[in-house]
Amino acid sequence: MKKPLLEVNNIKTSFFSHLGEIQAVRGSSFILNEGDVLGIVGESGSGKSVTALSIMGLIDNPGRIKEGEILFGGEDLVKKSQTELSEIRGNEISMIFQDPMTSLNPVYTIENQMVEVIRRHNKDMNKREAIAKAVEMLTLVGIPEPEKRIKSYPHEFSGGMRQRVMIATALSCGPRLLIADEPTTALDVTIQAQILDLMNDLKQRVNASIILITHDLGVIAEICDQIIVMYGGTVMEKGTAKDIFYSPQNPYTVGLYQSVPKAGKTGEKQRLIPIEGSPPDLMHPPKGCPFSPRCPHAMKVCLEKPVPMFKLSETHSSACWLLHKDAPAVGKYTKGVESVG
Amino acid sequence: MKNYFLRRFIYSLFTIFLIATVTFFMMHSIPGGPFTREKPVPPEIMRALNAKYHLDDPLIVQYFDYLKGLVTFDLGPSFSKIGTSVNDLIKAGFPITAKVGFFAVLLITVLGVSVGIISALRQNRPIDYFVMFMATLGVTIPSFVLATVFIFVFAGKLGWFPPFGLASPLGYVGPVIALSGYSLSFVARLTRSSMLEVLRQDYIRTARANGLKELSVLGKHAIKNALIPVVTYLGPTIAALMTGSFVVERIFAIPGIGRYFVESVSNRDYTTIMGVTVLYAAFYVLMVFLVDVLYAIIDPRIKFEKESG
Amino acid sequence: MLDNSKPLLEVNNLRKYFKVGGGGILGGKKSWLKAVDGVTFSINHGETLGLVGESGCGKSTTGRTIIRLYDATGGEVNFDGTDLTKVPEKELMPFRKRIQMIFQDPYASLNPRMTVTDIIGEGITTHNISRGAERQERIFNLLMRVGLKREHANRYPHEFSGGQRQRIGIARALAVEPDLIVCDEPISALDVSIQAQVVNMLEDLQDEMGLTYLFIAHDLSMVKHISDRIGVMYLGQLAEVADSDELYNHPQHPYTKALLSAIPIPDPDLTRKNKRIILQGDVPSPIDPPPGCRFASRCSIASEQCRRETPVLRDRGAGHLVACHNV
Amino acid sequence: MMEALNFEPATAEEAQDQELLRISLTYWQDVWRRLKNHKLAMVGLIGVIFVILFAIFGPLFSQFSYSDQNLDFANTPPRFSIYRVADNPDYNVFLTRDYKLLHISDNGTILNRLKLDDKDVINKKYTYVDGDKSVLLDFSYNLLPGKEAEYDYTFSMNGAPEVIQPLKKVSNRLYPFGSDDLGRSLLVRVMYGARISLTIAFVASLVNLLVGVVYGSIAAYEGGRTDNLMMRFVDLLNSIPLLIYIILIMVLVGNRGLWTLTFALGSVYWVQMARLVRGQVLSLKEQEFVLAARALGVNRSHIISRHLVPNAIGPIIVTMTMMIPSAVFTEAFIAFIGLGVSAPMASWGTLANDGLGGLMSYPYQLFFPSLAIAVTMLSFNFLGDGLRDALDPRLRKG
Repeated sequence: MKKPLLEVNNIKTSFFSHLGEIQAVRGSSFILNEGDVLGIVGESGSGKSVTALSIMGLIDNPGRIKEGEILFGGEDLVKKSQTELSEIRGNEISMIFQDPMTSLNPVYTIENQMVEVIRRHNKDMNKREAIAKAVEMLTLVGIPEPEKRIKSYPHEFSGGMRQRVMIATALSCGPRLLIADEPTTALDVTIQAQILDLMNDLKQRVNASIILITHDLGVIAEICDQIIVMYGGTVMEKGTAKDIFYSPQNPYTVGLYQSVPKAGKTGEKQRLIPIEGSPPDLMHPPKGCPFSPRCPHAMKVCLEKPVPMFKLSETHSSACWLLHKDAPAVGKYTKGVESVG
Repeated sequence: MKNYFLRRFIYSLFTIFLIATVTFFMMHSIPGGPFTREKPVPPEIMRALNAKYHLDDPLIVQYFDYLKGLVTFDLGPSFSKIGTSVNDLIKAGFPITAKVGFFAVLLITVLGVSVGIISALRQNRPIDYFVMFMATLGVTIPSFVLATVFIFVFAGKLGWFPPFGLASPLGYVGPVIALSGYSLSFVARLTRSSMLEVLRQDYIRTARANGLKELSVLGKHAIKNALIPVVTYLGPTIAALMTGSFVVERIFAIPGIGRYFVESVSNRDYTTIMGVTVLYAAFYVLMVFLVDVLYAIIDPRIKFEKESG
Repeated sequence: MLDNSKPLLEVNNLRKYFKVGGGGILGGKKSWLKAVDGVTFSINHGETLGLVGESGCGKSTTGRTIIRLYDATGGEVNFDGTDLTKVPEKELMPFRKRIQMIFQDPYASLNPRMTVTDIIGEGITTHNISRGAERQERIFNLLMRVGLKREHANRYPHEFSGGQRQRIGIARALAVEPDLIVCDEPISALDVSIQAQVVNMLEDLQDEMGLTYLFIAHDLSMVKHISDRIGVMYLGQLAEVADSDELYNHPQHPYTKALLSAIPIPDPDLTRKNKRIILQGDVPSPIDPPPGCRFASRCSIASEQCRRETPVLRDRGAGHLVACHNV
Repeated sequence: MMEALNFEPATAEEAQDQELLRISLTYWQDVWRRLKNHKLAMVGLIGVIFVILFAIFGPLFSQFSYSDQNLDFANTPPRFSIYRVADNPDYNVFLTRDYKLLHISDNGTILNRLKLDDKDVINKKYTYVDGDKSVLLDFSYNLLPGKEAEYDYTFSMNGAPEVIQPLKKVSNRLYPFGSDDLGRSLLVRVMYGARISLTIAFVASLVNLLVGVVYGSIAAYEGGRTDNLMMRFVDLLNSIPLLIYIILIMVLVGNRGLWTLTFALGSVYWVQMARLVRGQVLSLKEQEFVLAARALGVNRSHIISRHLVPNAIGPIIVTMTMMIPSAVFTEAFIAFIGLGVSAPMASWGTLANDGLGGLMSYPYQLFFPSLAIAVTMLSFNFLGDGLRDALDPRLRKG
């Protein structure tokens, strides 16, 4: 039995603008076990990035975590001060971001930026040791001639190389958790393949759990063991990769899957099945299930009442009223047990 | 990189040359000579004067003489102060102007930048509102008003400072405040908005995500980037402080170069006007050049972009 | 009437270079960015040709040069028998009506100061198609055709979601009843679930109106879905052109193979079994590229010849064109 | 606690109801709404309107013109300390700093000046007469060593008891801002100064706008070599101290008229506008909506008037609102070093310059023109800041 490393319980994060409250995350809960790779998939505005930033304690003004707890190694990160969090960030939990072109400080060399992070969390290390560590990390992520390239400025690297530098920095203090927020979205397909390859490789070699956030079902299928599907600031479905891809139990997951072309199949042209409508406005989220206005199976209850999670198996649960024991049977949707969290 | 600076430097020299040329021909296209006075001067004296100052040579000859003078740093004799050369005037006035200007620059950079940063870090709190209010006042009050109010209140009514001259160190306070008021406020506003912009950048979030201490996030990662636009502004400002000195030097009766310039304008002392103009322009161009160099040092992307793009 | 026996569009050795660097009195040396460097393909009536490649490969520049947003540096663009690169600007109007474009960024492609009516109606007015109430009715019809409502006509772009904006952009292009539409990454800025809406709509419109598409994208799986034939571009040149299924099942150019294998498949078992070709390094700069095959620096089967000679696109049977010395 | 759950299928309308439509506002409605919420900007807007009304209509309500002088009433301050030297009928006097004695009505109107009849300089005793009345001023107390009296002056009329305390302070009815050394109404001169200063500022800014927009858009639209050459020239202008060049132009032209100044200001400050417009046009030109219009064959003038200008207008307006005060500023600066419009015309700068000489004795002569400049600067700056926020495209996505 794996031990849980991170437990997110009913997190609600909002941003307050002069126009009103934008409820970016409206109650998201999940557990990440040690050594697991968890994928969070969702479209823009689903709350996946905000969930990650909430874990990091990086929600800037005018946003804040309204309620919920984030237990990391048994301690609630929500209750910690920024100073306490800064000891954890980059050290025990690291994060890499979507756009490698803007995520490195343009006016300092790679060496300067990496050494600063390494020495921040390894106070007994002198500068030479820190440089050696940085070079070692750059070698690990496949930067050619790391001793030479470490003296470069970010703009002298390509996008793929910068993302490698970001990964090297994030891993340099041996974190227990790495959060990767759309790490390949800004990159070209062949470069994305390089980075995914690298991450798959690191998964074996580095002793860290990973949360991978992406909108690309293909990316998530490739790397993740556990998957969370988010929509409109809430978790719609969670389960293993097999659960989600082979027996999805939420109309949104099904819809998402049906809207992407199956590149493997050939012959007769297959029509895509899109999800009609647009994502919800998080300033005025729907009362019930966030997906109900676009759902082909929407029932009156879906529009009225927020959906609880229905447990289908040890690993698989989904938030959909169709899974309620009294709901009419539709398609392949089975019945689950209403559960908390 | 060296290539780039060299190119910029040559370009600066070329600019100074153009300015000198334009100034020369502007001054020589004014109807009436420098010795045209309300009282007519006898023709023979006029001829003698013109011959003495080579004003009877063809214009093109005068122009080359003038250029030769520029290259050898000889700006010729003053037309209104008989017996003194423009060089003498500059030697007498420039150090005084430069000294006041230096203190003003010091005040602007140290106070303006730090106040701007504090204001950005305390955005929408009382101290921010206060700083921004003062800064807005600062950019709206002309230096002569600031100077006269200073003299009226602090020198006149309260008697804390000497109203005129630079005899005592306290005498510098008024001129420096009057001179730097506008730029100080401008730099504070600029630093604040630039800092706020930088704080929104992804690399600041990265620095925080890496657990860096807030002191390092702000003091190292944010400030250096935030200062880039401030540095760009400072070059022309430093030069502009010299031109701003016309008024301040007049009000505080400081015998600096600005006062000579104003006097030479009213006396139609053409050589002095030309000399001081070219000096100002050269100084200005030099400052812009230095800022370019500093800019490239702070921001490594610059030489890259300028070289390749 | 259209002559259906010949291709609607034939692009012949098209080149578009941009000057970079230099300039000024003391400027540095000039160089050329060869965005499109000898591209040849044709599109038949009612067909969809997909053009794929990574950023900077020149696919968008190709599209824009075809519709004369850029003037070609060399080569021909034969549209229904006329070489558009030779047509003087003043005489382009009839072609502006027949070739339209759909753009990538739903936020930047609509003028924020104009209402939906103004945006869609601009082409109708410019080409004197109809005016007054008839024009308004036409706009309403177009709106409904792209899945929007009459009430939307007087709204401004910022009041719409990304997907809705893209529909307005499509309605604008359709307003002048074009034959050929250049779709420049029309879905890459949209969410996954919205992408399918737009793609389906484009397919329906093609069936109803007999449109011909040049579909430019970097997402091979979507391009494969919508296209009859696909051209793969690399650094300003075409590497391979073939029927979509043929290209997908039997890729020949090493770059196409790598590109195909790089697509993550939304199927955990399949994607993990998939043996992936990882290309080393990055795409080289298109500024003053070296002679020879552009792909040689990253190619696993590159030979001496590849570094010397630029390979030409040759037919390897059944219209499968490959530009490679070694296959 | 368990309520019944309704598992009937929802109708399409019910699902639709969940989607809210956003409020429809045009661009300018939206800008105006933002601007209204910006308190300082509204203060600025009111200030700007006030200053303009003050300049246009102010002089109409005055009995004086800007050049009417009355040397008898020179250098009167905006507020008087009046002494009542006779009770029946009321007779109030005010003593100016240059020892003119003025007869003031109870509510602050200057009635006439008393003639100085006898001047005993040694004993500091002056005698003033007004018809049959004569007033004796004794200010010898001023000279006493270790002066103990709490007053400086005594007045006595026709030998009546001395008056030592001022009756009260009243505002100058005739010259609300006081009068200058030639006895001209400072209020009227500040109003006329507003006309001159604002005319110079508006016209110069308009010239700058026009030249800048034309120059910048041509450079951007033509591109290539033309653009390069044009921008080199702008760079060159930008690398010289422009204030000095304005001064040189003023010296060169010689004539210190309104239009000379406008010309001088307009000839050099368009550089900033040209750069801004060029940058705007360059970026807009590559925006997809402009490409779309070009692909539709929309002609050049329509592209400029319907696509480029409406989208570039925001930053242009902001720059314009900032340009006007800086022109006021520069004009004041030039006037202050003696190159402003020539007398009897006066701009705020020349008024301030005139007031400088008597700073210690007549501070109000500097104060009012300076105040006018500061209020104008402040109003335009507040308005400009607010407009910048209101027009900021970054705040308007989605």
